[in-house]
Amino acid sequence: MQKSKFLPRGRKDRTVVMVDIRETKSAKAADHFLQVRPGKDFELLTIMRAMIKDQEISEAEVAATGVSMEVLRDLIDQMKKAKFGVMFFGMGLSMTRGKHMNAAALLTFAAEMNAFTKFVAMPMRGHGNVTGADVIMRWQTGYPFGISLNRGYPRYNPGEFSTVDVLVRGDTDCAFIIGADPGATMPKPAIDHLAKVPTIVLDPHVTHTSRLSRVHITTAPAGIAAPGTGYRMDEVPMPLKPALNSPYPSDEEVVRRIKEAIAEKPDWMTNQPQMIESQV
Amino acid sequence: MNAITLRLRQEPVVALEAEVITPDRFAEMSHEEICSSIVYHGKRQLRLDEFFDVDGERSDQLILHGDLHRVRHLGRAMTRGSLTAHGDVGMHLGAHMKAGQIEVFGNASDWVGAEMSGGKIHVHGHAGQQVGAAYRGSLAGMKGGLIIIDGSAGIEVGMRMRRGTIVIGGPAKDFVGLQMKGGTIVLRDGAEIRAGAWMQRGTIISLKPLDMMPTFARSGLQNPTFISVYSSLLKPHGCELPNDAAAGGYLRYAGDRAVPGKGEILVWQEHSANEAY
Amino acid sequence: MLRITGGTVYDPANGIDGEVKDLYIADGRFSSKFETGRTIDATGLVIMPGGVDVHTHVAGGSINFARAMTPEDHRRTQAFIRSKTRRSGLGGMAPTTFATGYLYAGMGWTTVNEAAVPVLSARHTHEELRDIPIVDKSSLVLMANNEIILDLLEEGEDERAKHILAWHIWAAKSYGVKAVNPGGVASWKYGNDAKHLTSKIDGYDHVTPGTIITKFAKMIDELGIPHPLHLHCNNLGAPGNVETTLETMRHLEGSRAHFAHLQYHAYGGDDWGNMRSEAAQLADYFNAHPNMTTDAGAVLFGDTVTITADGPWQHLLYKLTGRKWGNLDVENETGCGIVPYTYRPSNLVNAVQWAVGLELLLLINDPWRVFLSTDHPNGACFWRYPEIIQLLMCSDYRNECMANLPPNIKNKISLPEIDREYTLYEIATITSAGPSRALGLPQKGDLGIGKDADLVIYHQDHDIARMFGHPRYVFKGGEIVIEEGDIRETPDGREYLVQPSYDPEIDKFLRPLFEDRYCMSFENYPVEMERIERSQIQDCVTLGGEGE
Amino acid sequence: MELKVIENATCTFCGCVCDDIELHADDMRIHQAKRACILGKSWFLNHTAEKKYPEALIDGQPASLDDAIQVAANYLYDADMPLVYGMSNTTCEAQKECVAMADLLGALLDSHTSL
Repeated sequence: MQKSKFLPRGRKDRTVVMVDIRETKSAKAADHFLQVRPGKDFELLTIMRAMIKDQEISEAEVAATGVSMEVLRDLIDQMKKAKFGVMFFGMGLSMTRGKHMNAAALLTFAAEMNAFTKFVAMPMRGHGNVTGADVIMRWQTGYPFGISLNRGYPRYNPGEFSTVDVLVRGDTDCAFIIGADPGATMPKPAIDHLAKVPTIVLDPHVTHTSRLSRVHITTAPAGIAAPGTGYRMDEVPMPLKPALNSPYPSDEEVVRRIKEAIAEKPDWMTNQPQMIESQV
Repeated sequence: MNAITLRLRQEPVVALEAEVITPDRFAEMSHEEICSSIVYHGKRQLRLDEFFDVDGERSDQLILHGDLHRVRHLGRAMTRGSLTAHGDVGMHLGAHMKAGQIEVFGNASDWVGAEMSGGKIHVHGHAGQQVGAAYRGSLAGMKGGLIIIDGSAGIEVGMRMRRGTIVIGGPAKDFVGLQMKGGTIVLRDGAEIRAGAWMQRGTIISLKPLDMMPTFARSGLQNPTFISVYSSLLKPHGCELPNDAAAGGYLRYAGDRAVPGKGEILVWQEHSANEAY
Repeated sequence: MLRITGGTVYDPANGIDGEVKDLYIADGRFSSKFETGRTIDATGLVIMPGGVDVHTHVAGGSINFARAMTPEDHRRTQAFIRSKTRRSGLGGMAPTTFATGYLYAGMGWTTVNEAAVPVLSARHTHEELRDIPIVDKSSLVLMANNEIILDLLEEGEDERAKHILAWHIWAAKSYGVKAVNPGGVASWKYGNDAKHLTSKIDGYDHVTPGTIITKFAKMIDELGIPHPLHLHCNNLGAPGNVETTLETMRHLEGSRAHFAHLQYHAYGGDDWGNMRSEAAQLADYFNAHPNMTTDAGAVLFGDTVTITADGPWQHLLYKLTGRKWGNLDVENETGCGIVPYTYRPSNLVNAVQWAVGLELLLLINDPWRVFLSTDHPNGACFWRYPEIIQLLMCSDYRNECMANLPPNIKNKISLPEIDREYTLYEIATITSAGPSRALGLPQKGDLGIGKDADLVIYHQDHDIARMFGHPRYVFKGGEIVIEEGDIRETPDGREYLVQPSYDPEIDKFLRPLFEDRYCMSFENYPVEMERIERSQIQDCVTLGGEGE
Repeated sequence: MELKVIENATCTFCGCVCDDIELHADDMRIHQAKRACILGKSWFLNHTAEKKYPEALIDGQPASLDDAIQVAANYLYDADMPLVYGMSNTTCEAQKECVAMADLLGALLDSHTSL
């Protein structure tokens, strides 16, 4: 682990507190472990927000989260004393009941901790280069995900344009899937709709989604046989250095060729102004 | 002025964006102009009469028939007249509405009356998520007007609302009044968890017991006078609030202390059930 | 080949002030000859070199974070609809990359300088710059809070620090060096700030903001970087900070320096209640010291989003506004704060800020040393430049706007006493010729033979904001890109870089320090040259008597 | 077969994107992924340069890449509301092509983030 003039002893100068619903291997690697009751993340974080503002919360209410008042007070004290705190959070927080609000609770808490010391928060992104997708969509469309381009410009509304919702409602009539296997992970009604409409899959393997698709194209695995860039979860881009030469084309090449094949067809959006002053 | 009637003839396969269907627009349009106005079926621009049979012209009274659950943005930003739908309607019903009336004999999808500032929406069936809410990133949701949902509602009812009233007849899901800044939400059949989370101001009145956030402080049973004022205001819309001190009172919760906020949640409590608390 | 005839030309680089003159273009440059080709009749129209923005934030981690934070603004702003040959985009406070190119070109700007790039996100920034069409680009790397360099300065290893600095400039594929709140951003990593030139910096005993500033200016001059130290002073935005700014200027005597967004550094008073303009005092000093250039960082009333590497300031702003706050930390190098903000004429502080930006532009008497900027998007969005031009050119309009300010602003600003009105020649200087010279880009902002054929043709219009907001034609590299509001072509712009020389052995010194501190591989840290599309390396310069 | 060594290779299995991996590979497979964690090792070692699958499948049947590209383009073009989804396990360069394609198509565009 990195050493520096502020933390000359590396890991020894750092304190790791793990908060989870069960004691995992990661918990054993941490200095402290807090077991929170499942589904109580939002309440715990909201209590902590209140406590750093010296608001009174009853011990019983705190205990209902699975963490005692004493432990929580001690944690907050330690956090306030830290020189530089980081809150990492994962899908256990953002994909359980409360979803984006659980993440919002943590981000708000991190922001408010700056009244005492320096704190930042960072999502532990899974799925390889999902951060890259996020970053690129933001600079090219203004929005990170959940985008519709059907009016010729980007619009954003998670819940309306996010994939699971779109599939469950049956609001798409053709799906192009790349670098993901929703056929293995999404709820059944979503998968059923993928099977119903023409689905196109680009993947290095024939996946669950490939099996229910009309078109599967095998591509070279990114970073192993296809070069390019991948973003780290803190939004630092890294060069990819493939070790193998794939017999398959890269995703980049295949998507470009599909895009070019579409561009050869007549445009259906005609008589559009160059710009509109107010959006829908 | 005769009403304009639109009957859905061709069901959309994907979402049909029809923000043109508002009293404001149609009030000035001839029959042909209405028929040829543009709707968006997914990425394609089509004439409205590819989906609807249109009867009438130049009226700000609109009557819609059919299964409109994929038809979005009905009554968007309307400022006058009325829109009545017989059948389910899609997302964004009456979003940004300023005045006029919307009535739906059926269910509505998400974002009913989102960021509206005036007028009245009455959904006789159920509503989806984010009734009267703010869109993502906006600082304020509903800023005025009245929304009545007879049936149930999804999560985040009245999220970041600033003024106005929302009445939910059936049970509401999580996060009612999330980050609320003002206005009133009446829950006639209670809600699931986290009602009032992070609220700054405003009032949530529940006629059923609520699973409270830990960051609200409870004070005693009260019968505030404004309840009867509210009740008489809502009575013409078919909603009455109990305010008989002999029958019971309202448990008052103040919060959310995480903010810290000055919102209040009033939970009706009949005297007979009092021992439970 | 192309010929533009009959236009009234304002070309300060060649001293041409409103002469009717024909221009010839061949192979993307101005030419002395014209044989065959299209002729554009510009009779009655005004011709200027294409605008050059010396200080803007259009690409990279921080503006991209601002985009994520402001969906409510994207929804209400103008939307560019995609065509078969052109990508869609959204304007507003933090425009998308494609829209950034359309909007800059749309008002006749053809070169932009992205003013704040941490080395760690340089690769990202270049990817975004590549997606900004039409305009040419350059970027400045943030260095004045870099731990490794500060450590060397602490130990008095100035010569080695200079090599390390040069190494980083090249690693970031940058065009120059930006210093933001020197020492203060480093302290902010631990929640502190460095407000004065003598402030203590967390973790250092000897180095102060003052030493960082002087040493950086000297190193940059010695390396011969075409653009001088680009400095965001300490104590930004705070009442009374003019003292810090003047002290900083005194530290820099004998060096070149560019003072970024000077408006934010020109306040008197000691709290928000008695904050006043000290633009006149600052302009007096500035006028007497030709070693410096500056950009205004002017403020316009309305909504925007503020983004700066000045993390401590942004935390204060968040506490003042109670609105959204985003904060980024970049390991070992810098950080960034993001706060959406509305400047209101009824707010006394905002009103003073509005006046200070204009006062600086009007009281600094040499238009070759003060440039038009809003520190986009901090003071206002860049696409509102035409409004500022109108404020500079029409004192009547200025007076009209001043009528909306709170009455108690009297004695806090000097704007009401200023009746100077900019001429078109001076506007061409502060928007193009001047910033080109300050950036060390002699091929820009100049309609002379052999220079890049970037120019803009305006209608004569008494409505100045309309005139500058809606050019008749915009040419980039000799190609018509905008014609009467229509985007004609969206060519890819160039990117300017510098390659200062450094001891190749410095790698060996740097590697272990880097590996101790950073969580990425030393080899993967520098941006690969092949990632920069259409790169152009500008030569370093030798400064009179100061070069090595 | 000769082993080649790739220094400072980047692992894209998870969001940490470690870039200090030393890969030892021959023409067909990666034999060693030094400094990779247990997840990274299996990520590197489970991919090969073999031609395990047909280059494309149309309706489950092996097809040529050219045909598959054309059929995919037809489906996407003909759809009223196409969806472009995923973009996790792929490069930024491919992601940019996806966004450009979605822009051209007037499509819905979404990533794993929305889950």
